[in-house]
Amino acid sequence: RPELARLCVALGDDALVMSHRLQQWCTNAPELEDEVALANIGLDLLGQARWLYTRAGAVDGTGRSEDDFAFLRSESEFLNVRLVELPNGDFAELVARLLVFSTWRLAVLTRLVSYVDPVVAAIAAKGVKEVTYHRDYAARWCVRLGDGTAYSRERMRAGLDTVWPFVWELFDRAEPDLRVEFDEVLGRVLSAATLAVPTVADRADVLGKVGRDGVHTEAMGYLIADLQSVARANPGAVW
Amino acid sequence: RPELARLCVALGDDALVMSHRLQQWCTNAPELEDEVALANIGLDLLGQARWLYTRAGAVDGTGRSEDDFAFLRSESEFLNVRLVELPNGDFAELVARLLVFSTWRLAVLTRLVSYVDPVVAAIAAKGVKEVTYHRDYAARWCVRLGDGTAYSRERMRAGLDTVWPFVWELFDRAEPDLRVEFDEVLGRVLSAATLAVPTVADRADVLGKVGRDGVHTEAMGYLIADLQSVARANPGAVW
Amino acid sequence: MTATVEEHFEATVAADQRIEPRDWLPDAYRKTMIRQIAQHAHSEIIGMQPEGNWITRAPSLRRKAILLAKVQDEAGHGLYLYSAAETLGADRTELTELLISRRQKYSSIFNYPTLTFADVGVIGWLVDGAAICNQVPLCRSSYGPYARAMIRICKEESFHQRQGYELLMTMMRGTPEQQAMVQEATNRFWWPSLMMFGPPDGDSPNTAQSMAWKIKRHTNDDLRQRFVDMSVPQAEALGVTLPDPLLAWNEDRGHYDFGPIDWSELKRVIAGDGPCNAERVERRRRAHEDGAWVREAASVHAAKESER
Amino acid sequence: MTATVEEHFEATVAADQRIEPRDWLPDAYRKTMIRQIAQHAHSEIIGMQPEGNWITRAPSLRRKAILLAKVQDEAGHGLYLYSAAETLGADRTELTELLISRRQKYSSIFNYPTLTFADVGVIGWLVDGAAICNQVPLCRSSYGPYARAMIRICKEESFHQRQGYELLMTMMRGTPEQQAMVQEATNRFWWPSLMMFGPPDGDSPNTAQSMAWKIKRHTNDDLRQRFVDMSVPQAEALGVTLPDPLLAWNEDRGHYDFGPIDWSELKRVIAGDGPCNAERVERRRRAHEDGAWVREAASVHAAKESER
Repeated sequence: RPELARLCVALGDDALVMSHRLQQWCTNAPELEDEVALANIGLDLLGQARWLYTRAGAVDGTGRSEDDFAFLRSESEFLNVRLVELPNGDFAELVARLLVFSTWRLAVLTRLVSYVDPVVAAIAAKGVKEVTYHRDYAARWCVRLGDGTAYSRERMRAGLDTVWPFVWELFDRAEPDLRVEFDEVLGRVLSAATLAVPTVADRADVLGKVGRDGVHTEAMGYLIADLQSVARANPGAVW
Repeated sequence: RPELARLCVALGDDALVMSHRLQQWCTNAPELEDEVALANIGLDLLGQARWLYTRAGAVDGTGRSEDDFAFLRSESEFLNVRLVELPNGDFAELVARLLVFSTWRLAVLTRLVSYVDPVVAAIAAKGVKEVTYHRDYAARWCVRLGDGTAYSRERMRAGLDTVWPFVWELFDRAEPDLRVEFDEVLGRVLSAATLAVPTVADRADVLGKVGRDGVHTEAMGYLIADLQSVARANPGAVW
Repeated sequence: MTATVEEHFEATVAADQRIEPRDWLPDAYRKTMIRQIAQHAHSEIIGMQPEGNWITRAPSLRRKAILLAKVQDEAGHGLYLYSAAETLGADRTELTELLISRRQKYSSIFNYPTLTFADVGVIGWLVDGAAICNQVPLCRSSYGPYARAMIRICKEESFHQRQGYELLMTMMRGTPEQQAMVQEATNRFWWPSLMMFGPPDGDSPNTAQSMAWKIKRHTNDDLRQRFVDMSVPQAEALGVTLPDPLLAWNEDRGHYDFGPIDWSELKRVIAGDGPCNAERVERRRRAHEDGAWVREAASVHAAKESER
Repeated sequence: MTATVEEHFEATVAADQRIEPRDWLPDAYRKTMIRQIAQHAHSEIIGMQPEGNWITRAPSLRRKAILLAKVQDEAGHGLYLYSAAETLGADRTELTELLISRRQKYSSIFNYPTLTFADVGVIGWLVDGAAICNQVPLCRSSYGPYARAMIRICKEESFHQRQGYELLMTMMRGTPEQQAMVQEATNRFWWPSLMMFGPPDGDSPNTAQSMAWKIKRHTNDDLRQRFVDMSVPQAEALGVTLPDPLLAWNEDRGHYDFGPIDWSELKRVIAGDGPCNAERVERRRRAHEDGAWVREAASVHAAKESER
């Protein structure tokens, strides 16, 4: 049970924090079609976070609500990977992050469709459909930017270099086949985008601890402050 | 008494919020000498805010501490002028804002040195010395940038245009001689900087309400969230 | 021939039927229609900003999802509307240029700041409410693509309005601070909402032609009265006071009387010096300019693909 | 002649007196000294970032003022130290270039993130504490300007260390959440603080020459032991557990034994891939580059003034 709860919280936190970064893109996208698509992805992930938190609160015995998880935990209780909390860069960085994130998440959720807990399995099944679309969206943009103009190619390359140091963390303590699947998909997309797989160094953990242990980057504190500001300033309020 | 408390809160809020924007410059200044100077100005203003809040809490009958004022009020209870809360721009914008702010504040504090409340009078007397230095720092930079390179001149002009729409608010409901003094000082500095007085339009109030009425810009909510995040997340903690 | 197509146009409009893109239409009608649709589209897009300001800070995940979905809908509305304008020969990029160079307007209501989470609710209740009053008649616009877009938009706006009102209901049942927040937001948005119907009829030069063309079906003052009559009981149910001491039921008129509107306020905001005009247009400009290389890359890539 | 100045240098150092800028000194000494002072200066400047991260969020105005003043002191230390390096013929701008191009190092401890407000206290207690252990002997450095800068810096650092420890004491008397925050921050900073003394003596090739020149007066391991001996009772007084199960008093040695240090961690962080290396250098680079036009304007203006 504690492991199940932890799984739900970790996957919920990934979704909530990635959704937060997508929310910050709102009104800043390059085209209206992308406004709609990014909001859509943000909404899907927000929905996944809500289901996962609710499940976590039910199985961990605390009875915490989705809002308790989102608004009343401290930074060190958030278990998301550092990739999702990085400050937003340009559109290419967003595409790179979303491509990496959704390729990884799709592989994770696909395996959870047959998970022992039926609620998590159902959440995963719904998530697989959604994240398949997210990955396709990111992959299409990666190819357009990589195989677009010289400038967009350079931006796409730089975007990948920005997020790549945090990729290893996604596969830390995971079954090796997950990484194999990820590398295979990324390889195909990058090849279509006429781009090489990045060779930048991994970003270190903090004495062996990473996002999944509640140890984050300095960007996370500001994200949490923003996320929780209204909720924290109004204790006891119902919205 | 309520008027005295209101005066202390308003001047305290101006100082705290301007200090906050200066704190955000920390580690980003163009030279180490400016790191030291900007931190110094931020510290002076923070000190003024602390004295003023303490006085406000003593005279308004609530017994609130300086921290109650800073960390436990909502945005609409902050009475600072909008000028101080604007998002940070480049160094020229900072210089423009600091020049306008400290010229105005110096004129205000100079008059308060003979104020009926002896505590406020003493705070003002100390503040006059400090803000005289702040104004000189800003004026020197304004002249260097205005009468520097073509690029710096253009940045300085743009910086003044950014803050100028909020200048009228500083003199709203004030004695006319305050504005006369301000215009005279600014006129001399801008003339030495070989710059014209900006001609951009005033930024409107919100149906007659401005910063002094607790009606702010959208930037203020984010500033308050940042300022109060740790304090709000740890109710009952003593630091 | 020209006589025939003109007659067809006049007859179609007179019969309350719809002009379609394939039909001939007078240049003045085309221009007026493009301007109307474009300004409506711009309003949807700029209108994303004041509400978008609260998405990351929404204090419950449910409200966050509702708000994000609403702002997404506004982007969608902007898309349909720009498409409708394109059926009249306009170009979306050119219309965007007109917006960011301030040569075309958008609804002035979006030049007010959103200062608390209650503003999200009040915008749903009052601003969407006023927009619906303005827009329901447009579902019968003589221009077909616009009328059809409006049907869909009005349906979604009604949904948003109910959600906004429901948020306020919840907040009014909450803490005293929440109640005060709702009252304060209502105070800030009431008068600007009344101004959303435009200048008083005596001061509205284009109304007669627009009504003849069935682009517009009610006068500004009529719609404003309808909105006031609708809002007063809603405010009562909510428990908030509308900030107008002259607001009172007039038995003779069968309508609520209300106090004089400060038209100088509206003029100043329309002129461009309102509390947020500069930020709103600047944000839209920055997004457009920051996105230029992305759009260019997409078109270069598409050209490469079609060559392959 | 050369023999004489060399003899003077050797004799001055041997007599524990100070070399001054006017004195002749060997090139290798000059180079080593410039590098040492520059790296120390860089550390002060980069060290502003992890603590500066909490200024705007400090949860009391008193702590905010203390923290802002501390970070300001660090900028001041950077200034003295760059000035001391300039007495040896170095140029501040060139040294900054060496920093932002990653050709010169700074203390690796600043490549760890600050994650809660307790980190501010723990940096004061452990990081400043370790820095003081390292720096007190440098007040007797053979190079006069550096020695004098260190006297002033050590005085201020001791003040900072007391303030950091006092913050932790206050937090340990606070809520359980505050206590947990202090423990967690201690867990993150303990081992990196031990690494601040550099590699073990057997692995520290420059130590012998530096000790002969009286640039360095104690070995890394000696200083590290001194720090551990000092910190254990402080941790006890505070009520926090140091994250080392092997930490134990050794009666025979008259010192605390401690567990093995993970030198691969230090190597990785020094190599540049630590948790924050990229952000720290990037921030410093951006400030430097963003400030270029300001510095240029100042020098152009000064030239104009001197012509008048």
